[in-house]
Amino acid sequence: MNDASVTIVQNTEHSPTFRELSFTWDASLGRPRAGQFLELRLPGTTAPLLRRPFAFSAYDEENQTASFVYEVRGTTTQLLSTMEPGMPLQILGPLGNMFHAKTKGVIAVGGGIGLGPILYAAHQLSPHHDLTLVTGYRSQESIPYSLYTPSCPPSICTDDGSAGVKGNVVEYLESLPQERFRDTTILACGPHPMLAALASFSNAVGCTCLVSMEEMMACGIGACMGCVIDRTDGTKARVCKEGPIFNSGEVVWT
Amino acid sequence: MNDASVTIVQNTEHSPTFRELSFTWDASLGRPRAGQFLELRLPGTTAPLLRRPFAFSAYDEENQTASFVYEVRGTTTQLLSTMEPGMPLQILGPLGNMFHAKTKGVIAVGGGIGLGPILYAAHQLSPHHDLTLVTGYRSQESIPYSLYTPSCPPSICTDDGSAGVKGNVVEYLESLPQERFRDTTILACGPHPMLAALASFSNAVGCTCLVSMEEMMACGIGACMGCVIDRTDGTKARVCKEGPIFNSGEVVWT
Amino acid sequence: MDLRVRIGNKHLQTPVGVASGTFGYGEEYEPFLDLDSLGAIYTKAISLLPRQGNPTPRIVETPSGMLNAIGLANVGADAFITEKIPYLARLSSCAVIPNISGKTEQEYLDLVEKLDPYDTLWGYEINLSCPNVKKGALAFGTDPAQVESITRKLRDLTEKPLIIKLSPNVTDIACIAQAAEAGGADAVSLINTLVGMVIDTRAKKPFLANKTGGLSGPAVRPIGVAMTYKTARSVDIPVIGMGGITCADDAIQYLLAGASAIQVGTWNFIEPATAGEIATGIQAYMKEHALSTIADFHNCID
Amino acid sequence: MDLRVRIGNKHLQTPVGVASGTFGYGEEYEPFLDLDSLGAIYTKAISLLPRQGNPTPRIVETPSGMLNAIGLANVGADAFITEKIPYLARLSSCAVIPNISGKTEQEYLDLVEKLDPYDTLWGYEINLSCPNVKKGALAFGTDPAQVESITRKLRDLTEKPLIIKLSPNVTDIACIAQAAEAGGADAVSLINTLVGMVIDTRAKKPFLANKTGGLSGPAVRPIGVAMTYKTARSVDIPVIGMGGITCADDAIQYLLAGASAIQVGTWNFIEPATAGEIATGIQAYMKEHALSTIADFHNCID
Ligand SMILES: Cc1cc2nc3c(=O)[nH]c(=O)nc-3n(C[C@H](O)[C@H](O)[C@H](O)COP(=O)(O)OP(=O)(O)OC[C@H]3O[C@@H](n4cnc5c(N)ncnc54)[C@H](O)[C@@H]3O)c2cc1C
Ligand SMILES: Cc1cc2nc3c(=O)[nH]c(=O)nc-3n(C[C@H](O)[C@H](O)[C@H](O)COP(=O)(O)OP(=O)(O)OC[C@H]3O[C@@H](n4cnc5c(N)ncnc54)[C@H](O)[C@@H]3O)c2cc1C
Ligand SMILES: Cc1cc2nc3c(=O)[nH]c(=O)nc-3n(C[C@H](O)[C@H](O)[C@H](O)COP(=O)(O)O)c2cc1C
Ligand SMILES: Cc1cc2nc3c(=O)[nH]c(=O)nc-3n(C[C@H](O)[C@H](O)[C@H](O)COP(=O)(O)O)c2cc1C
Ligand code: FES
Ligand code: FES
Repeated sequence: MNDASVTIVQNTEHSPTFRELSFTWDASLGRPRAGQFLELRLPGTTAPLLRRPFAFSAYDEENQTASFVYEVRGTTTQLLSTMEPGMPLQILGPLGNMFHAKTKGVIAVGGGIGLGPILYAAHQLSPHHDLTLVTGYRSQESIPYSLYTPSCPPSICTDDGSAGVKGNVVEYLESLPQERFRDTTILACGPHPMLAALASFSNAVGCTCLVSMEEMMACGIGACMGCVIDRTDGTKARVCKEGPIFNSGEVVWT
Repeated sequence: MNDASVTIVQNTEHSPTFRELSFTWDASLGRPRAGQFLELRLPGTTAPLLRRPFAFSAYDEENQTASFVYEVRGTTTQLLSTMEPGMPLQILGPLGNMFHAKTKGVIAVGGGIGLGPILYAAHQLSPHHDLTLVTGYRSQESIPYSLYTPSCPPSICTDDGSAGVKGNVVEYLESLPQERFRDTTILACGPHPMLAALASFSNAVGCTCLVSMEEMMACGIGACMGCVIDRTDGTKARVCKEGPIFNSGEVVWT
Repeated sequence: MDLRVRIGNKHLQTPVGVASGTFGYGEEYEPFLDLDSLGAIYTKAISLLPRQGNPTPRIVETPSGMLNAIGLANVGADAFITEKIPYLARLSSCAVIPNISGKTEQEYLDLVEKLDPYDTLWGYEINLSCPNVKKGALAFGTDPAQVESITRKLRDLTEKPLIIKLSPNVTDIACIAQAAEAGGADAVSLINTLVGMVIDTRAKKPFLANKTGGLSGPAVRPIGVAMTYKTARSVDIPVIGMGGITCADDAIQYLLAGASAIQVGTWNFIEPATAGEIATGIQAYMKEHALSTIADFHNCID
Repeated sequence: MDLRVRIGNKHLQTPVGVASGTFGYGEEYEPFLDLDSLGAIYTKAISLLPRQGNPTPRIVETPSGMLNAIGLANVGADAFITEKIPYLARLSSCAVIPNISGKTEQEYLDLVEKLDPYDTLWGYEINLSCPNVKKGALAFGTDPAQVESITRKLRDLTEKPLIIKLSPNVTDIACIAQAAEAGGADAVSLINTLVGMVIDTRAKKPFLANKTGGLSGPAVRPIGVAMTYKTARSVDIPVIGMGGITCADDAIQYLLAGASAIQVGTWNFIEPATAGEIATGIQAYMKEHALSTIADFHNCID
């Protein structure tokens, strides 16, 4: 875990919804793993005040760069989208735990801005696992085709059917044969309702499901107790420290 | 007076101290005059909150651009110095009154970040007046030579004598022959002590002295009563509205 | 859809006003918005005699906020009557509400008596809460008994809407609001500025000549919303909310918290056109959320 | 040059501490700074029994600030003793100061009695001012008589330094500080958070599950400095100032305002190394301005 000033290398629009930011990442800062995140801050202002968490979408060891995928939603991402290569960013990371799979099969499911860490996980696991990448979008125009790599071809779902399969990612999984979930782990990142649906789906088909949870964070390092979720054993867990990756069975879905 | 979004055209370092920002300035926004200022805001944040006043240093009617000269001092100017051409700025202006001279002779005196409006005044008045441009600096290295134009060659003073005449601008004026001040107006912008010294100097030599005053501003348009100075007649005047240019004789110098 | 707000025996055409001390007497903002589109202009504080106000620096920026110690600099009641009322009289649909500031109880009474004959003036906002005037209104504004008593005396002097403006520098603002209500106020407005200080460490002295100033701007918005929420649940008269409003969404936070009207203050300095745009934003929100009156905002949050 | 600060019968090695609730029990910050370089760690609030705290969302950002409604989530006194004290005992020069939080007067007394035998604990910060606990400490913190009474009872239980932490949500914080002094407190610390609220206009409900939260961060700094200034002029015991400190210059504002020590709170979340750097900045300032003790800061501004 490190607190570093890094430099923007690229700030690319891949679709009207998705942008990707690449920045210098010195090896000494620690190797970021799929599922881990960083806490980003724009220098020079106190508004936005809090750092914002973004999950790594890639790490290029050779060129010493790392990336995340983002969507412009509010104050930080709005300002971020105007920033140019060469400008500095404050980054704290890598933070949190990571995706992993002990099974032969892996189904990596990304919805919305959950795309980044899922791409990274798919990229890392595809050589060693029987991997299916499933990504869901509202409609065709938001799809960031240029973020995909030939080594991990995606199944694409759109709500309106304008590209790929019509329907959401859960409906897509339901359409797969039951055998596909044998000796398989589902890895998922996306909106809360999607994760909740995947939790009950995986429960039904009897496979492990790891979800990346999202909560408002102040510190990102486990100190403020701001980002907790309820666990089925009655305790609370910090998304930034015990997570962000949880077994879907240990999360209380509300 | 207008509230407009303009685009940065150039953001140039002229010396370690002085930078110049040029931006689009549509003629419909009103022709900025020497001595007038604008209120600048960086979009997307509330910290810095208040707009900051900057005096116009140039207006290029043909290319529809305007400029000011600035020094990195605090929050706004720090962020400004990292901004690139193409980025947007919020600008309110032109605001305030302007430099003028009814005399044949004009001595334009700039100290520190008072340079911008003085360059503009000198540039505008030199064709019609017998003009001397005097600018003061701490030492040689801060001098932004590339801001000067051949049509208005400056007399340069430095505190340490590393360039031009050793001493401050007031000492320089004191060294000039008394006749130079006959039928002459001094126009000045710079630190408060410099203006105060010029006020008593001009009083002594009996010529008019117009000074550009600086106060903290909230609104810049005369509404908040934040930027007042004391006048010798016992009233207060708003720097943003009745000023920023005042006859040095009407100002209470403290 | 009805944007009108009833206060006492009158209506404001929209809930959107501009806060005292941040809008002068209106003239300066004419280039930026149609003043007659506003619900109300709350004027700079008016005192019986003209006041020069505090020495400079009167203003300093703070994180997402500012301190001011203008010191109620104003033209005084006579000049207000001769110079400002004629200008403001040209407004047809926007309510002109003088902000009344005294050093003594008597001064408040004298001011209302003096201004009451002028029909152009829609009502009064009684500033019991300016933290910058020495020996000033601070005492009134923090003591419920005094607030009730002065409100009652003012009530006897005028039939026009009487709005008591409350200080946030108190343990329990709702209890002060109840005192104003008991005294016969038609509405309360809140919040005025919070006492703050910035020290210039290089000069080793307070940055403001007055030492302390009043904090306003986006920084205080969560405080204003919380106090509005608490106050609106404690009185039956309308609450006029303010503090850090920069856009329609901020204004809507106040309306949902229980405010019947709002005021834009510091943000007038940053984006002078804003106050003219907020009513449209509120209307769009009402349409989207199927609200038909301002009162409908008050049923959303318990 | 002497950076030490005397509080009661003990010294802090530097004026720079980290504020309760923003630094956990220290572990999380070890990668970023040398904990033993700090003057003091004020722990997350400790209650008699473990507390889960409030539901999420517990946090929301505001302009240059944040609201929190953690709800005093903490491990409880027993786990603090068995799990946290052994870790904190490894610190040699940094004072470990538990922040004591009760729901009733008795709970405060029980807590201090229970913790007093542990030599590792330097003293106590008594949190009379958390605005997020229902039926909680708010009542104590705003009533001078109760503050004096509980302070006196705590005073009888311990010889260690007793620091009373004050709420800013009061009309006159100096008068509460005087009550703490009268009750035998060795110092007062201020400010805790201000009550604030953010409303999610899309969902038409308060953003925090707890509805209101406590405002902290740079936004409140001018309020903290003003209250420190006022309080330091009203009591003879040391004042520990906080609220929005982000750097040495901010800390120096508090020292010049009259604080003898300071705490870094919210900014620990933004730049976790900051608290470790401020003492150096204070030293540089003292050198430049020829100050030789922290008390020298208090002679600069009247
Ligand atoms: C572990 C983790 C990993 C993440 N990874 C990514 C990633 O890879 N890419 C990505 O794009 N995002 C990611 N996020 C989310 C990301 O942190 C947010 O998208 C980001 O905070 C947006 O920040 P912002 O400042 O632009 O928007 P904000 O201004 O913080 O707004 C964000 C959202 O919250 C809502 N909101 C904010 N304030 C309020 C309010 N006062 N009332 C109501 N609603 C409000 C807004 O509507 C908006 O949709 C991740 C989050 C977590 C916890
Ligand atoms: C009419 C007018 C015209 C101007 N024209 C120009 C111009 O052409 N070029 C130019 O560079 N500037 C000009 N200025 C000044 C310019 O507005 C300031 O330099 C600018 O505000 C600096 O802004 P900033 O946000 O970078 O610094 P700020 O953060 O505002 O700091 C500015 C200065 O104030 C001091 N300061 C700020 N806050 C505090 C505090 N809390 N305590 C103690 N000191 C503090 C700082 O030390 C610093 O030196 C003009 C001012 C006026 C009134
Ligand atoms: C420069 C300035 C001057 C003010 N003058 C007055 C005043 O004369 N009377 C008054 O009641 N409030 C005055 N206020 C307070 C505002 O009317 C308002 O209550 C406060 O600023 C909070 O709103 P805001 O955060 O939107 O600015 C003043 C505020 C500012 C910033
Ligand atoms: C997330 C969070 C949790 C806090 N928890 C406590 C607490 O348990 N006890 C307490 O006395 N103060 C608590 N505080 C208040 C801080 O100690 C401090 O008084 C306040 O945040 C102001 O300082 P700042 O602006 O530097 O954060 C908490 C503050 C925050 C932000
Ligand atoms: S964000 Fe602070 S504990 Fe997780
Ligand atoms: S800055 Fe507001 S009156 Fe001049």
